[in-house]
Amino acid sequence: MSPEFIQGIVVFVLAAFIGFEVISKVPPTLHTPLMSGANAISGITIVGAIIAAAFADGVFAIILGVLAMVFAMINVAGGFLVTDRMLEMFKKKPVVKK
Amino acid sequence: MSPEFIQGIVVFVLAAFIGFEVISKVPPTLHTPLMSGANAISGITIVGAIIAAAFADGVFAIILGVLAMVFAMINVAGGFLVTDRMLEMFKKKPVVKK
Amino acid sequence: MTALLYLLSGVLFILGLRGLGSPRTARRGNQIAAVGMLVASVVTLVYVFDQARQSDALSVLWWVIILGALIGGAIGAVLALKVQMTSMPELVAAFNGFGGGASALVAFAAIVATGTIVGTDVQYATETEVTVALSIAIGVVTLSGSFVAYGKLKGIITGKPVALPGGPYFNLMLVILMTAASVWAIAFNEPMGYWILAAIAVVLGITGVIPIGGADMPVVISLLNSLSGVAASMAGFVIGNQGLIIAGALVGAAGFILTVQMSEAMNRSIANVLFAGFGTEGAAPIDAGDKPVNSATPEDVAISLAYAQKVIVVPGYGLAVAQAQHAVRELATALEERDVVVEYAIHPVAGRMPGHMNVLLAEADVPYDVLLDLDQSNPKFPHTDVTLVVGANDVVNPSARDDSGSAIYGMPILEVDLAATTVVIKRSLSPGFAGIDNPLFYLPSTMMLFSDAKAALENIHAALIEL
Amino acid sequence: MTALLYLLSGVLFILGLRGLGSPRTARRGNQIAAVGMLVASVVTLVYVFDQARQSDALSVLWWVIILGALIGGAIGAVLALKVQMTSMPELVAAFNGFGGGASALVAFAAIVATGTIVGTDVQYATETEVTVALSIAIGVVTLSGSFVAYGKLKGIITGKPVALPGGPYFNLMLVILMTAASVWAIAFNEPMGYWILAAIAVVLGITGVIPIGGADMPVVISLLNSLSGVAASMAGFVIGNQGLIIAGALVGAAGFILTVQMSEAMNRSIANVLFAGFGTEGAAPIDAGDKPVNSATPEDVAISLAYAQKVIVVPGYGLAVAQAQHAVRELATALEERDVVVEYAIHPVAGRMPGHMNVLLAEADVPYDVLLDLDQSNPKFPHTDVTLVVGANDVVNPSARDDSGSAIYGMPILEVDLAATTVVIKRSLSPGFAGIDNPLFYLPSTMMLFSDAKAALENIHAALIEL
Ligand SMILES: NC(=O)c1ccc[n+]([C@@H]2O[C@H](COP(=O)([O-])OP(=O)(O)OC[C@H]3O[C@@H](n4cnc5c(N)ncnc54)[C@H](OP(=O)(O)O)[C@@H]3O)[C@@H](O)[C@H]2O)c1
Ligand SMILES: NC(=O)c1ccc[n+]([C@@H]2O[C@H](COP(=O)([O-])OP(=O)(O)OC[C@H]3O[C@@H](n4cnc5c(N)ncnc54)[C@H](OP(=O)(O)O)[C@@H]3O)[C@@H](O)[C@H]2O)c1
Repeated sequence: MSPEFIQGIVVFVLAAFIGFEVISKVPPTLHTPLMSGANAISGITIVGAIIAAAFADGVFAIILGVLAMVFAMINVAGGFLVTDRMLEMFKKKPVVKK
Repeated sequence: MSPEFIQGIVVFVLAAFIGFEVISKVPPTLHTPLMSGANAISGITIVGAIIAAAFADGVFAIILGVLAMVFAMINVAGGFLVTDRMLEMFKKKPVVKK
Repeated sequence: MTALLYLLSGVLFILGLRGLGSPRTARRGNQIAAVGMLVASVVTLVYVFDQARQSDALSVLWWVIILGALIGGAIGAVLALKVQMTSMPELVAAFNGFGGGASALVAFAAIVATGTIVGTDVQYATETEVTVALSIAIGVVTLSGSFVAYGKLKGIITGKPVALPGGPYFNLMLVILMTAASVWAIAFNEPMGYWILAAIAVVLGITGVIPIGGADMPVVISLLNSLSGVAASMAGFVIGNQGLIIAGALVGAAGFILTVQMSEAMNRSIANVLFAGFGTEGAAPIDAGDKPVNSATPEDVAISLAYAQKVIVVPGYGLAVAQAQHAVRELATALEERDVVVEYAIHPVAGRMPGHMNVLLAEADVPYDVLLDLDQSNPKFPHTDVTLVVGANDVVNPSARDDSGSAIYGMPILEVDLAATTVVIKRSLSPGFAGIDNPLFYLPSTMMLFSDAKAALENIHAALIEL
Repeated sequence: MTALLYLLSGVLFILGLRGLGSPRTARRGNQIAAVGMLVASVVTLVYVFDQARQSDALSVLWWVIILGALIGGAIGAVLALKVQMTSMPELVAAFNGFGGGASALVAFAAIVATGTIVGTDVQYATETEVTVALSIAIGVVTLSGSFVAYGKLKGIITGKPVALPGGPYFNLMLVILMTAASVWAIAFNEPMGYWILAAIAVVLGITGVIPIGGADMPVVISLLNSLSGVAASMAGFVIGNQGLIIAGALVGAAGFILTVQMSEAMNRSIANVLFAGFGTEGAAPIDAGDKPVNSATPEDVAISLAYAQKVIVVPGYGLAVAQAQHAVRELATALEERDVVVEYAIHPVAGRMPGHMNVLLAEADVPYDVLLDLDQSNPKFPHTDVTLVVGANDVVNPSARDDSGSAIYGMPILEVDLAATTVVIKRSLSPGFAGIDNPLFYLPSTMMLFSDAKAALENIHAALIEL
């Protein structure tokens, strides 16, 4: 295995541990927004999509590149926006009456 | 900066995050053993000591190497043993009387 | 430098996820994560620009990037801003499917490239080819699985668990076939193998999700979300990008833990969710025998509410599907004007996904401080005049507490049977998600109002004004 | 491969640390971490062997490794197995100092090497030289700071805060000088600079710790422990070893968070601990004016204990220093034989370091289930006949609850003043660590027994047998 690949495994394991630890005890109230937020982060594959699109050679590669960009961007833009919309509603509202 | 050095920074930051997250909420009862256990792990510098001792060239380097080995080994052996001794006492004892 | 900036984006994702874990910081956490994504994208664009500048052979197809980003961004934004809060589960499923699909496409783009994609040669090392196969397999399963989940939630595909021939063994066989296709592709350097792999993965996504009941879809989506993180991470190995590896692994692990917690909140294990085919939505009405039921009219309910001092509303799945969150809020306001104290008791799994009810009531402007969780509300029921159960069933079923033979025995419930009077709004005596009868409906202190939740609430409101 | 095995050791450290965080798994956690250390050491030995085999120029000085390991291992093991549990704080301080020192020595060995240490050349890159300076500076500060902490805890150095000329600015100046020495060493390639750096670091370790009161030493040690982790990590950068970097960073961060939590348990901030010179151990007795005190004899105390139904023992710092943990256990056993119910209320910061009292009582075989924490014990005091306070003071001071002007106002206390009778064993009316008077001593329901804790408990025990 190349050193870069091994290095990849090292950061993979460390990052996975962080993921485990960070989401240790979340109140169920927040499960819906958390799921939606985590989903938006998994759109990180946009990084791969940009590279694939940028250096596509040949028609078929270009199609793959465009599709990858479209898919990843739906996930990223949609994911963060909808999570924000949801959480905006959670904002403490002034109790108007009573 | 060399790629290895940058890679070192990456794993440093990730590992530090894990350290932060893992010790998020520990009951004060365990602060003493935890401190002692963490101290034992900081004896990881034994890895450096072994390498320094193994490839020492010249009398002065050998002195440094031996000292590094002695110091690190005190920390490692003493640290894990004393933590274990402490925690052994915590073991649930059969309630003899009453 | 690039590596350190990707690390920065990873750190922002970590801080963002951590922020999402607590109500006060959740919104900010999501914004921090979005900044992390911006950082990662800009770093990549600069990197791409730089690569092209350094080599004459490479030129950047900016238009491909921009075109894709515009189309995808527009679709994503429109969906996100238009969606009704009750349709949240299916939207998350869809977004997630696209993310998994993108990772698979990245891996395909890498093997299709005839020249120098990302500076590496077409001839990959074996370990890298393994990650190509993994990103394709996991990414495509995520894509097709998510869309089956979408269909089930949307009602396009039946919500009922569909039994497969051979049960779980069928899917096991698909996994074995996928392994064989990968070995073929890698060992014999045969790109065709990857396409076969992808085709079987489409099937596995479908047959993996279709046996699972519709109400379990949130757990499935969470698991698929975890998988899409892993797929992104694998794509990172393929193109040698640590930004992808870190963020993907982070989401993969976080999503997995979240899945475990969701299952626990429903008193189930993940294995039980995935393989047990639980859930019988739309089951036939339980034969109630000749057990008497107090059937009530909206007017009856309006009177008992109007003369109560303390009312607790218990919203459930039925309120969510009937989109009655605004109607319930309006009824509560009318009651408050008559000096009735109204609070809401929210069960963690009430609604269409965990935490969903809080989102719905927040949308209807119900103030945060009248929402009670399980531990806060149970001590209050004995001192409550009227409990108004709207489209909830399992979460208020006393069998979970009293009957050790019940399928839901041990699940924490809202003990609405301890209130002086309980009003239950639902359309029939049909069981809820767990498919079991509910003794609550036959109690002398219970009034049943058989109607759609939204219509019922509006009728009660109208009757209240008449009083 | 080596890298993956170091990763494995890192994972074992993570699992070990996580295990140490919960009582049930603590011992196993420590053992897992020890296995991690074994893995890391064996991997390093194999790596060293391999390096030497590949290059004819290198030969391994196995005897240096073995000699050092034997001496160090023997010293560490003897200290660990011989130490009294009451001396735990100073032992941890000493071990920690050696760890920091080892990291500094590794960095020195790297610059002293004339040839090829770890395969790199003597001419390091600038960034590596920065980490050389950092390991030396942090490692040496840890070494000398830890030994000052050791001396303070052992009583060799005064436990009182010692004011420095210029206060914190003195230390700030030292840090500036150290930076200058490092720049000289790095920019002008002048190894002498590192030795000067080390010399100033020795001073900083001393002047950094000496202004801090003896009772704050546990927090200081925890902080130094965090620093020794960072020093190890920096040494990892110097010799290009990720095993060191990962484990060092892990301990560095974990130690820091633990330090924060310890300060919080004492109702203080880290900055307050490091710079406020809190603590007046051995201060002059408070002028009690003519406030009356009920002075009691061991016989008086024995009688009230013997005829009580329920007794709660509140052990404090004085019990730890008097090594009276066994005496208190024996008295409790004698009481239990007379059918008196005896429990122990443990304040989180009672003793010489947080959690220390639990270790001491465990050593004396007090069963785990009669140890009550703060939240468990406070509701019990009003139903307690006699509370026996042994060498505790601040943690039972009602001013923390009642007097908003008090220095310890807001600190959680054990509310022993609510018991029917309170017996306080201490040598005088001297204040405790916080240096403030304690209204508890002047309550009509309080009996003061002025004596050394161990002697007092033994005398009460003797009187009890006479009864
Ligand atoms: N929230 C989650 O994430 C989640 C995920 C998976 C599973 N679950 C499970 O789902 C259940 C949730 O409990 P729950 O009490 O909220 O729901 P439930 O037990 O599924 O019962 C919902 C009730 O709402 C009624 N209903 C449906 N549509 C309605 C409408 N338009 N108007 C009025 N009533 C309507 C149904 O009765 P009628 O047909 O008679 O109207 C049904 O009995 C639990 O068993 C939980 O474990 C929840
Ligand atoms: N545990 C920790 O980690 C830690 C760390 C830093 C600071 N602190 C601080 O230390 C304090 C701990 O509270 P505490 O109530 O346990 O202790 P304390 O307030 O320091 O009081 C201990 C008392 O024990 C008495 N004493 C000393 N030696 C004795 C002996 N040989 N026999 C009998 N009595 C003896 C002393 O009175 P006489 O001199 O009259 O005998 C003293 O008043 C808190 O303020 C806490 O914040 C704790």
